[in-house]
Amino acid sequence: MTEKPTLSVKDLRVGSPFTELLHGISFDIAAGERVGLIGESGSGKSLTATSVMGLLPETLTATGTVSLNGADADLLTAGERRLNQLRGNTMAMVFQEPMTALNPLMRVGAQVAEIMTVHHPDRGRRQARQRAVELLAQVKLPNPAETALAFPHQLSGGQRQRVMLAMAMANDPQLLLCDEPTTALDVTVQAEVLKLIGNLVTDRGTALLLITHDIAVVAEVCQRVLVMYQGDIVEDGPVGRVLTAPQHPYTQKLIAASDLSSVDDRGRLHTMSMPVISTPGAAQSSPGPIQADAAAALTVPPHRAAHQRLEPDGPPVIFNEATGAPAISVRGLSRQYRRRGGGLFAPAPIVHGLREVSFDVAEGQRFGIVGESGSGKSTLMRILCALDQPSSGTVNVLGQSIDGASERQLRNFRSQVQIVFQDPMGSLDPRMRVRDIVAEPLRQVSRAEALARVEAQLAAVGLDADVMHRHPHQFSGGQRQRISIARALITRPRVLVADEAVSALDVSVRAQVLNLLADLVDEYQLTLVFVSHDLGVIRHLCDTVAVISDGRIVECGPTASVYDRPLHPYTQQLVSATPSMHELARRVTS
Amino acid sequence: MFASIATIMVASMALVGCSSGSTTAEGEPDTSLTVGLLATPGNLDYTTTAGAAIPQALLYNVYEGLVKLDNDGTIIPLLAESWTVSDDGLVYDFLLHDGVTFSDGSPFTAESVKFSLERVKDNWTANGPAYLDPIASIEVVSDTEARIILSKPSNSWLFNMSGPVGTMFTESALADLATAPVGTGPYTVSSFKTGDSLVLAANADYWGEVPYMTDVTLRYFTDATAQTNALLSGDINLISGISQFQLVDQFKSNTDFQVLEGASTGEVTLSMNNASDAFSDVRVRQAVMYAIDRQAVMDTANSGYGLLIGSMVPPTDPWYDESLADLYPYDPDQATELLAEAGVSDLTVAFKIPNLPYAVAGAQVVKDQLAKVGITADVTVLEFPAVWLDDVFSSHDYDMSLIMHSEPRDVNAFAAPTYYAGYDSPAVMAKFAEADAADATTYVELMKEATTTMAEEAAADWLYLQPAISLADADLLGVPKNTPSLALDLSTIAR
Amino acid sequence: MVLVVLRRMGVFATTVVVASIVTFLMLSILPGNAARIALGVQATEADVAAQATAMGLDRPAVVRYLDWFGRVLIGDFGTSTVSRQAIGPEITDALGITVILVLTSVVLALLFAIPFGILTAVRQRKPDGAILSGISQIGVAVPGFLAGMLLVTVFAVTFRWLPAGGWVDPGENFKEFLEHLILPAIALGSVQGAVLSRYVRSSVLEVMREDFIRTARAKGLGAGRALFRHGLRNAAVPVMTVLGLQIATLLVGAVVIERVFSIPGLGSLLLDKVALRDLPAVQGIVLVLVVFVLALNFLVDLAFTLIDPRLRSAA
Amino acid sequence: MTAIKSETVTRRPAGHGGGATLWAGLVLIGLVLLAAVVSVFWTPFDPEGVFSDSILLPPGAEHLLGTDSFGRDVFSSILRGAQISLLVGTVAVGIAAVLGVPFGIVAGMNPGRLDQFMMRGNDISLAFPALLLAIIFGAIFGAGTVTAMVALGIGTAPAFALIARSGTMQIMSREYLQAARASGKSGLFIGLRHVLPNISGMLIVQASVSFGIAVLAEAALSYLGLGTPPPTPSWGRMLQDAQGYLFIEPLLIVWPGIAIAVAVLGFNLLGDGLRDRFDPRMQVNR
Repeated sequence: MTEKPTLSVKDLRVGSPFTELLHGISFDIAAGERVGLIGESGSGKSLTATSVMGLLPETLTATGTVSLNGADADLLTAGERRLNQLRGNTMAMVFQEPMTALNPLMRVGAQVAEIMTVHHPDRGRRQARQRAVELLAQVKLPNPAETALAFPHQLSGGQRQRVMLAMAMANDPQLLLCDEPTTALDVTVQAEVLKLIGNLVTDRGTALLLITHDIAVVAEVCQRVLVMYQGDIVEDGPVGRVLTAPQHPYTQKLIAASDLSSVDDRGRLHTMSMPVISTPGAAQSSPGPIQADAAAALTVPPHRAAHQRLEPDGPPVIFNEATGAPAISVRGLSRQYRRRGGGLFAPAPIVHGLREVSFDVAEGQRFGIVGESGSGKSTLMRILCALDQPSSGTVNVLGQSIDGASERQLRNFRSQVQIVFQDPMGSLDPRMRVRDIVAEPLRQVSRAEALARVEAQLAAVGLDADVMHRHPHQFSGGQRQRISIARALITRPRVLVADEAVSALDVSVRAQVLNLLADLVDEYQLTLVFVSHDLGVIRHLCDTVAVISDGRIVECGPTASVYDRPLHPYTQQLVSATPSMHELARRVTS
Repeated sequence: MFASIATIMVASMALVGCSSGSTTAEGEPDTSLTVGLLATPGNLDYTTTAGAAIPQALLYNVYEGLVKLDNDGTIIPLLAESWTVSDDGLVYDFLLHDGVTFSDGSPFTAESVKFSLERVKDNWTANGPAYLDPIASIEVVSDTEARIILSKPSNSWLFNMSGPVGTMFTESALADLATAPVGTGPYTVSSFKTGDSLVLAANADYWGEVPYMTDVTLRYFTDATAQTNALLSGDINLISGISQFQLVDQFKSNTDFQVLEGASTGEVTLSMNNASDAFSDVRVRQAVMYAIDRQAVMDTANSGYGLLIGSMVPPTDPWYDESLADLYPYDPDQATELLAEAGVSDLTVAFKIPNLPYAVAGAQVVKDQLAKVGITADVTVLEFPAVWLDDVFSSHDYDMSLIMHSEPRDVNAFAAPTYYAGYDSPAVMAKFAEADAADATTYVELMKEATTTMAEEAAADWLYLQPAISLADADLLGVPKNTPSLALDLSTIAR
Repeated sequence: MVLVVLRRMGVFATTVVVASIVTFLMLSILPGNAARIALGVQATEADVAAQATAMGLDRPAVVRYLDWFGRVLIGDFGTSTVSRQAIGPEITDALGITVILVLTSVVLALLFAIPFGILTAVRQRKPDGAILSGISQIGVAVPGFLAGMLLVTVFAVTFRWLPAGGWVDPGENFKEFLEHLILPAIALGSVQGAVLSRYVRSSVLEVMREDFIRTARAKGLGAGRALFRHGLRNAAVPVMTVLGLQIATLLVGAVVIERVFSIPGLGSLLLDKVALRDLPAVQGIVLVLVVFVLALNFLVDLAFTLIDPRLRSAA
Repeated sequence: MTAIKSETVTRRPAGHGGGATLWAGLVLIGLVLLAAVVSVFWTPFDPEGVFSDSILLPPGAEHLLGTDSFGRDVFSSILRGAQISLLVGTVAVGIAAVLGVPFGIVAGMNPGRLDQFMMRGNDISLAFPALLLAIIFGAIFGAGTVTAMVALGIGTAPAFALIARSGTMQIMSREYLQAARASGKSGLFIGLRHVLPNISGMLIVQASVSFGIAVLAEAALSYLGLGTPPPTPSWGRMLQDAQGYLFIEPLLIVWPGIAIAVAVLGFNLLGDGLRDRFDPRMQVNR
């Protein structure tokens, strides 16, 4: 036997007075080993980390043993004083939410310095402050001396996460726990931060436990992976092996569902047939009542986009220009916001949401818009749905000009264009019953007819009629998204706009909803505008994609073409940051 | 009179000698006094500002007139050493004290008398300038002799001269009456904070006997309980005229304090609007008289303190008739009968009362008793003085009210047809006029007749006379018991 | 930053003007004749009418407003119809008293509420925390004047340790000033303290759930240290809002305690002047109260900007 | 799956504390409500009459809590006084909600100039606290229950407006409102159908707390002579009346004091309990 493992967890059970949430998990992490802990929401992966840190909420209790370096006594029973000595010194943790994990009222340099003065009061403040700046430099923050004086809100999400890392690594801990460290970050930033984490722990020989729902993240950083499912670890193995030859059925399904490039013989994504969602009563979804023809699903629409990019300082380009009467036609669209504040007499500063955007979407096209947060993609979506007005330019949807149109003029438009939103929690009014939510877009329809149509529509998205009288909180995320889709389709719209419609869903559910969406777009011959940050999802669902950055469309063309031969540097960066499963497997095993 | 004060002084000096509690560390007698009062003066100018608060503080203390009322209600000389009246009652010759100066140093002479009294007619707007209407002319005979000639004989004007209108002013200090009063009195105003306190200091150059108390603070309270708490905790030494009598009993059993019960001029009056539909019939008013158990009202609302009077005359007036208190005994049956006789049933009256504790308490008892004879009193509590004055006093828009009339000898005013009571009896008015011009004996006779008639005709229900109860530290001497005038005479108080 | 302040001041000035108009309009419909009150019950109707003219009561409302507010802007609140004195000094004196009283009580309240609130938050799930929390709940439920009356009864009347009421200016006699201040400040402060401690408690509870507290704990700070170093300043923000509102309501709200203790504060002055229908004084007092509150909100806003760097650059 | 499990945890109120607080509040309010309802039909004695022969009796078999200076049975007055307290609270909170909530929702739904303008207006109303309004209104319309209720209502309205506005602003970013707008629903519909129901939780909490404050304020106004005029019994005035008898019959001040404390405590506890129940941040959510 060689040295003791850095972290040893044995038969860890965590429970509330009402239920048990972790059912006795055991694992070791060797010194310098990088281990990923993967699972879907609620699988218990975060509880594992907080148990190790001794930061469980008071309402939960843990049993079993957790020991560091094999030497120490059980951390679960250790006193607060002993834990305080270990936390931030021997073991450190980085949390998911960079926006809230830092004290908003304290300069970041001071927050980094604090972890050193707490554990090494003898070294002095000045030294801690200097070391903080060094650490900020090590996590590759620009102008570390200046950044040290910044407040958290002045930094971007990625920068804040770097600060968190600097803090965690300050005392060269033997164990670093990262709980979804990159989930809230943009794809390109995510890649950089992951690389940074990898480098930091490798350089220092720190053991890493990285918790995530995203296999790609694990593949990027870890050597070994633990798969968690419903409070149990179901698989434990080297990343390459698990990725290519998963043993446990759950892992197999998870990886299959994660792979958006792999489809079954009907062109549909692999879904998880395990009872992942054991909901009361509601139908399990696929196969839904719609039997989409696989061939039809893959039919390339008549219009085929040209692959174009925006040249630096070049003239504005009209992307995806369509002949005849396109479903959507946007010309010279700009949207500026007046930010609050400014001087007494000086005009308020202007923020450019969109600049000179021009493109068409042909009837029946599946048009993807991809971009990172702040790129302007949400503004564009809002304008397309007439929820916001352009500052200049024209927007024509289904022959209706919507710039400057009154709500009365938009009445017909409203039933023709519908939206599916991102947040399955927020997109349904928690105070309304499902039948009222779904019926909401209907106008001048008798109650009886409305109910009949709601029932039919719910059936079409794979939900039983008895869900009509329930409230949204009684449903899981995937089911809620089905309800959202039912609401959007009840008026038989011609254009469906989906705003990050699957981004908040677990991998397994994501595949089901994407399949459903694809089926319905075909069934109803919809023109689809799909807005997302996730290139993989768009690649699966859309035939054409526009890449948007800093308020401009920088590149647009057939999805495969853009993905395989990105023209714009930004697109290239984006594509390389979102590797496919095959690519990942290749990287890991090589 | 002076003798009596002097006696008190001597007695008090003797007492001071053996009372350790009231001397300062050096053994000097403690000559500072803090008095707790309820009504706060808005300013210090009673020539243009109404209300009893200013005369209470200043009259006899800072300001003086030719005559004053002693604590028994007798007119005694003040700045006038003596006076003579002509046989026809028209010419008054006053002999003034010599060497009197105002507190600003200017001399007080017969010129001052002429100046002050002539000024009343044109410059006074409050406190009854009409009281001096009988004066025809004022002559300065010499520095110390002033002659006042009346246009008709008047029994009331000399009495009124003892009130605010008789005050002597100096021409040199009229600029700031509202804050810096200058008089000939034993005290001067050293500071005044509206709503809080008025501090008086002994006037070192006072022409008469210098008062025992050299520093007097009048502290104003808005709440009777706060006032008694202040006395109990030793913040103040004296409460003159407590207004809530349930607070009195705790002092009776406490040997640290003395309770002085005296007579006031405050008739608590259940006024009925004689001119209103409800009460124009004398039988209805009389029914009310029978319906009200005045003793019960006094017991409940006033903790039993007070005196049943039955007319608007306090015992300190010479024409007081104690038999009037029994004129209308409590007799609900009689009341019901009278109402039936008057053909009144289901009478509902607008009972508008001021938001003063005694009125609010009394009204509840009255309402309850009226209900027993079938009269419904619709109680509305009006803000006093603002709204009550407007609604009830000026506009006469009421049927019934409950208010204390505290001015001395105010019965004539009450009988005026234009007054808010709406009592219209030419006979009574004539009798008052006749009385004023008559000789002293007839005066009392006629006054008695007129006031009795008013009581018989139930011009109002004079429920009871508010007692003048003073609460004081046990070692205080010479605290004025009665309040025959508006003034709180501090000059007699000693330890 | 300077521009932010300037802009806010502009808004502040506008609200003050609007508030002055509201004040004027509201009080212009006061019933009761100031002239009649000044002259008393014996004055004739003609006298009263002449007095009304002399007091300027018969001019059109717009003229009276402009005349009044124009003078107020140059610091002239007019002359009281009752005391015949300039109103300004009367208001300043009373305001000074009330401000001293209110601030002392707020300091006392904070001295009690901060430790108590934190304690009840930290011990939330322990029995002693629940008991302490219950005590503050009962404290909130006791009317302030009842507390005042009981304090007087015990400490002034029964033990004669302290005066039952009244006021002494600090410049006059500081010891007596303090003696007169203690009981009313405690009466006013105890209820406020109970109220504030509830806010401190919920604010601390909320902050303790924040992610950055978890971060601090993960750094190795003990629960107490994490709360003190990171939580309290964050928890202070909502408490300060409440505090600002409380001081605002207390300026008038202190009137009850002022009545119990016979303190000539601004609320008492207002009640007296309203009773006497001293319109210029009432207008002045209400305006001062309102502007004081607006100014207080303005300052609280500025204070937030100082505490919270996010507001500094966002504005 | 675990999503469901975590939901069961989420929807359970925080610990036993929240539930106990809520129940304690409901029990206390229930007592007050019971007193108010019972006193409509029956009280041991007439609480408005005057009984000269039974003045200031100590507590005993006949008069459970003794009698006051008018000979009125204190127990009867306490029972009847519950009516006034509940009336004042209900009407004041009602007025505040009716004025403040629509105001706050409209402001919250129209961010930008209109919101700014309305909020400055709200600042000005905040500068007129309820007590100041009560003094002024008392002078204008005469003191009384109605004046007190209206002044308290108007004085409390800005608080409701602030709560409604901040709630609305939170709701406004929710996607279901976007969905409703995308369906062409009018502002009125969205305000009534989506916003109001979703902010009702925090409004109820605010209402409960304001109710307690109104009961206290009624007592304070009665002390200043701006409250309910006699003979209608009100706890505040009973307290005020009892003040003069503190040394004669100290118990007189105790009963209404307890009654007020019970009512205020009840509403505060209810508010706390409801906050625990409604405010998602106060819930175990991990």
